[in-house]
Amino acid sequence: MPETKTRFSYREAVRDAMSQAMRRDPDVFVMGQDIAEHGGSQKVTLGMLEEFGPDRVRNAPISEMALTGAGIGAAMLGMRPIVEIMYEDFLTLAMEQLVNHAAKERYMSGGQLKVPLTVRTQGGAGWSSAAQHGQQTEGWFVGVPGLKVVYPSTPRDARGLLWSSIYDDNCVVFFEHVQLYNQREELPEELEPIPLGKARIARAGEDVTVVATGPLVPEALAAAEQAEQDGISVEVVDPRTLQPLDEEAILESVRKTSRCVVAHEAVRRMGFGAEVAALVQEKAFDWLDAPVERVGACFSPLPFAPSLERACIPRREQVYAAIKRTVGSE
Amino acid sequence: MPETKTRFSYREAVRDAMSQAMRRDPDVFVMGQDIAEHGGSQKVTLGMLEEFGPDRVRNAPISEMALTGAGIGAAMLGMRPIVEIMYEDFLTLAMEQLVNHAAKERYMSGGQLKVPLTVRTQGGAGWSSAAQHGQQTEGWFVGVPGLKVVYPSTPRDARGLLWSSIYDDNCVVFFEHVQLYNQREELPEELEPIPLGKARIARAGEDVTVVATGPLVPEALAAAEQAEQDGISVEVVDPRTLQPLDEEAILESVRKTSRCVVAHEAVRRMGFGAEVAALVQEKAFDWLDAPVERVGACFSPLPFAPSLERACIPRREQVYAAIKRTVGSE
Amino acid sequence: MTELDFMTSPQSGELGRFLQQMLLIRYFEQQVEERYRDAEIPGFVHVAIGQEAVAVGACAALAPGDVITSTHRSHAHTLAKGTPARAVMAELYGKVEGCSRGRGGSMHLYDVERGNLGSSAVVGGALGIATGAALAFSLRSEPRVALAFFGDGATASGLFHESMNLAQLWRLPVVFLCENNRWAESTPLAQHSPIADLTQRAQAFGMTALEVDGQDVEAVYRATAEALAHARSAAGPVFVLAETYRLAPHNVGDQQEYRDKEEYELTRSTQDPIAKLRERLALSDERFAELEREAEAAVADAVEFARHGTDPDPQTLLEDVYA
Amino acid sequence: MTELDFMTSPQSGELGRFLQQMLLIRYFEQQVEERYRDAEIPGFVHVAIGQEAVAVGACAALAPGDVITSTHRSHAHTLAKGTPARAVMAELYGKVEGCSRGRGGSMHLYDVERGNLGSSAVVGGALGIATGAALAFSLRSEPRVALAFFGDGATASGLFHESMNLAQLWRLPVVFLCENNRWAESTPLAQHSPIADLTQRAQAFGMTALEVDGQDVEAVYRATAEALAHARSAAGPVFVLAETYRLAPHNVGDQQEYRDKEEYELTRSTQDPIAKLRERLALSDERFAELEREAEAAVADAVEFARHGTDPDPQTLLEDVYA
Ligand SMILES: Cc1ncc(C[n+]2csc(CCOP(=O)(O)OP(=O)(O)O)c2C)c(N)n1
Ligand SMILES: Cc1ncc(C[n+]2csc(CCOP(=O)(O)OP(=O)(O)O)c2C)c(N)n1
Ligand SMILES: [Mg+2]
Ligand SMILES: [Mg+2]
Repeated sequence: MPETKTRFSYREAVRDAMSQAMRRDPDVFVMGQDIAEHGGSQKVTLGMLEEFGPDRVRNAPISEMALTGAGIGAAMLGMRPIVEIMYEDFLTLAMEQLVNHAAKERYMSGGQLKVPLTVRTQGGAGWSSAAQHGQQTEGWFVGVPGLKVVYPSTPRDARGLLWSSIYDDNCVVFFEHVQLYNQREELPEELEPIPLGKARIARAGEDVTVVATGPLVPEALAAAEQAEQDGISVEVVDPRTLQPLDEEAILESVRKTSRCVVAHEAVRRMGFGAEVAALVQEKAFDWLDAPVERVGACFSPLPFAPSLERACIPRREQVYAAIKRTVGSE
Repeated sequence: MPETKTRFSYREAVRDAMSQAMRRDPDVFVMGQDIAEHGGSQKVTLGMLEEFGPDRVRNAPISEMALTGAGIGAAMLGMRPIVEIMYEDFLTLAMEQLVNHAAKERYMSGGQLKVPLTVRTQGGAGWSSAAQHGQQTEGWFVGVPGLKVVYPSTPRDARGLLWSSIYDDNCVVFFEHVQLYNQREELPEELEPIPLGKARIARAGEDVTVVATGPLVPEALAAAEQAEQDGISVEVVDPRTLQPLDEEAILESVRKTSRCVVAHEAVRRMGFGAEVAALVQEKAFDWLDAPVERVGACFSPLPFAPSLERACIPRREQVYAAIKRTVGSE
Repeated sequence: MTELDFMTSPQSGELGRFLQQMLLIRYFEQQVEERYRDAEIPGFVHVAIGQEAVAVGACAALAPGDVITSTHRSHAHTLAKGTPARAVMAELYGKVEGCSRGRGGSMHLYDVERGNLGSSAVVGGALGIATGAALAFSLRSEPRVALAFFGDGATASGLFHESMNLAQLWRLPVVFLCENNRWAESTPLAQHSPIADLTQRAQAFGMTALEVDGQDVEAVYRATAEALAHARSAAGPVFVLAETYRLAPHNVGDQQEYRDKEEYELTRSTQDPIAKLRERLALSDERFAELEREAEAAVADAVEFARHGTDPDPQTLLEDVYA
Repeated sequence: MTELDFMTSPQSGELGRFLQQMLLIRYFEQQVEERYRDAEIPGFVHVAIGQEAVAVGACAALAPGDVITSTHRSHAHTLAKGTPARAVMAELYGKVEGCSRGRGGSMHLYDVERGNLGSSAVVGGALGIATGAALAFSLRSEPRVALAFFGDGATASGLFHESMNLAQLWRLPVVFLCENNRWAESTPLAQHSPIADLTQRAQAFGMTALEVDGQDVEAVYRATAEALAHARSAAGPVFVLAETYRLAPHNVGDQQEYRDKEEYELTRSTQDPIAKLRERLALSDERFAELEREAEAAVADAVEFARHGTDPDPQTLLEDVYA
């Protein structure tokens, strides 16, 4: 009997994971600004108010700190709250609660507490949203022991990983990217959970490994197509979970290809790519035939003008160029 | 005529830079919690109230966000405020103001504004201050375009770099370490400004470069002594300014030694060392005879119990072990 | 608070000027909506239709040397503070000729020379900055005041509270001007505030509060002048609550599915500050039409100017990251 | 608020129990000062000498199932909530037998089974958490209340304001219990708050507020019981302002150079909640001495227990980073 498949957008996939969890489990609820009638600034929660009512799809004041704190408190009591932070730029407001509390309550209590909180957020550049509505901030959280960090690039991963995040007993910061919401993919009706901490080989190849996250995954795939024309076989690894990181998947790929490029939309300096590059050279030094190249945004706040923004954020051309340089070198 | 020299502690050196600037310049003032009669939680501002009065040594409520914001606003009007954040763990509260405003106002305004604000803070482990009073957070700020990040390890550097930070026209986040406050050094009465962005070779050597920051500088020097007994010559580079980073000084050293260890008290994952390792393998790949090793804290919140804290944070033994491994390999 | 004296009342000619400015803003915003829908303006934009009287009345009361901070809904404040429509429109188009050299866009308008310290797209984000500007004035004993515009939604943010507390504690010359349009994006006041009268927020700090009809430009002018005088005299900050209406969607593109259609139409037809001022001034239809044409022409000129502006050169990408 | 009925008054035997608890806390804290000075206790510690009546009165009013959050000054709250002195002292010594298994220390005491969700060493840091616990109770329709302890200093923090607003907006069963000892570390109330009456803070949200003499344990008990009943009946949160005194330095080691010596000595001699309760109960000297000896012995036992506790094995360093 063939399973039913439906085309899901990334947006719908996120919504479906939340809705399925909420149908099954009264402990799951979502709160955030403008998520009720309005369906959220990116319409991710559209229709959920009607199904679940205003108690479980809670419209909230502009109080990112208290909302995150309330999520932590409810999670400590055994609920599985989802807090939506409208733009990841505003995670800066929740930083204290996430770093000093969500990440540490379990440890500080000697294991008495769990904080099964999911903080969903979105952001990203490419539409002139300017300096306070488009920066990528995932790197900060990767270095905070006690937090998990998830960043899916496909509808399937978004749905399966969000489910696992909701049911993870730790605080997960879950990054969505505005440019991915309309990506579509056929998915079975039945939700397939995807375990946290497992990378996905988005494309198999032999000559160079591209470790890419978020919108850079489709960009890397496009760059890989282009490189194939030049006879270069590219493997694209999408970690999907940045913490815990599937180091083995990355290292295995690099041990095969001997070359590595890491690509994300965040600023290059101190971006997640720094960690990947450091790790790869540490653990696969003898395999590397070229330095690990990092592709990321330029070192400036995000400019508004399209002409500048285009020049600042990395897309397939930059990945392609890095592939060529890496393969070309020695 | 020999110049007068006095023994300055790191604490006194910080105080001296502020006081000299405040004597010279009515636009410089300092605000923070308990900095007046109390002299600050670490007594850095002790005596300054008496000299400069309560307007310029401003005791403040527990409002890290607004204090930072007020510092930005006063700086935009041309003053040179110093905001003291009592523990760097509480920078999490000021994150929004620092990242979205202090770092970006100049860029977003197309160059109309300057934000000559210095945010001084301190922290660090080694005294069972536990998970919310001892983590190292400098890495977050290194990746934020528009911010400068300074982290001195000696009284001389603390004084000279704080002066330059106060007079820099950008927002500088200035990290002090609690374990360094009583370090002493002879300094001339006359303040010697030290330019931001210039590393210091803390010890010259031939066989391996240790890039160390903050308390890991004296620890690295001690490890270097020990390694010397084994016939290993260690060069210790203290970047002092983490952003802008003196890449050339690091690369020059590594091109000489062909081996590199990077050491800080922050958690290893996503720490500043990731950036240094990524950079060194990118720009000195052909010189490297061994992978860049990273020394940093373990991946956990800071534990309270001394037995655990000792096991978590890196000191000279870990640097020494990394030196040995690095030199031993191939 | 002292009684208003003659100096703080607008002169007779002033009201006419207010009308001109409000018309300019209205036409400007309407053009922005259209240019945005035609995809000429990138990013996303919030127009201030319905709130023109607050911007114009408040800015008119400022003295030279006073400064403002603004919000995501910043066009009206910026125009009212004197930045030419050309420079504002060019900024929305992302051009070098824009008031932020194309780096800021709609939510980040700056004109420091004219005392506009810029707008924060983070709700509440500029309230500490305004407080800090006032601290600078206080430390330098300058008779200047900082005025922060913000919405009702911002009063839920922690920074609002911390800044109000700090300003009152230190008796800083700052005016907190809350434009209560009763909406925070799709969230009605009752869903983000447990109290209906937002002046209670000021009581938590013992701060002087004034309430004013934000659709009456003269009232806004008077109240702001009073607040400024209070702050300037070192008597401490003032919270001004301007009751106003958002006669447009939250941002262009917002379908307002959350808003009652009839209420919306009724509000639009009864709460237009321009219609109110026109009535008050008893202008002839001709005179009013003439003013409309003037405003329309100025905005058309601004659009043309913006369209012919220069895209920033990618070579200049890293300029002004640091001073 | 309804009038207090018999149920919310402590029974006659209760006051005696309160005295015992307060004495236990007092001796505990005095031992902590000494053990800290002798470098037996690592890190840094804040004792609650002078504030015993708040902790004891408030915790006594809680029902089983209610939860608390605490602060950097957490020993008294934790003891009053029922955690044995041995477990608290062992935690201060960093031992596995401690109430946080040695991972937390003085500023991070937890006892989740007994309803203590832990203490935040970040001032104000637990106020959102208490609000969230109350949200869980509300969503699950459980008749439970969360009570958050915090100091006057915390009322300047943004999170305090955001949490108060959220709790009132959503009518959550949470009691915000402010221990106003008039000091935030070295900063007197007048240097961090522009208002002297902190119940005004609650007015900003239309929240019910109660003021109580924090040196009178019975009054604290009654007020807390009243607040809890209000919150439990789904009538919304309550702000309780307990006026109290810090009869010790901010933390052990603090020289209090900022505090008037005479004021301090006078306060110590006139505002001791234990002396007040003793007088109220008209205890004989012998009976009081006996109670003192009991408390002393319990604390001595706790110290011995802690001294003989187990240092956490470094092999367990990474346990409980993740669930
Ligand atoms: C800290 C923060 N949270 C959320 C947003 C998204 N957002 C933009 S405008 C807005 C509503 C603001 O309401 P109000 O302050 O009343 O201003 P108005 O839009 O009514 O002018 C929201 C929630 C934001 N920009 N900043
Ligand atoms: C956010 C934050 N800022 C500063 C501190 C340093 N600090 C610890 S306790 C304290 C004073 C707190 O005063 P209050 O809330 O009144 O509590 P009390 O000490 O009087 O019990 C300060 C400033 C901190 N722990 N957290
Ligand atoms: Mg509004
Ligand atoms: Mg206090």
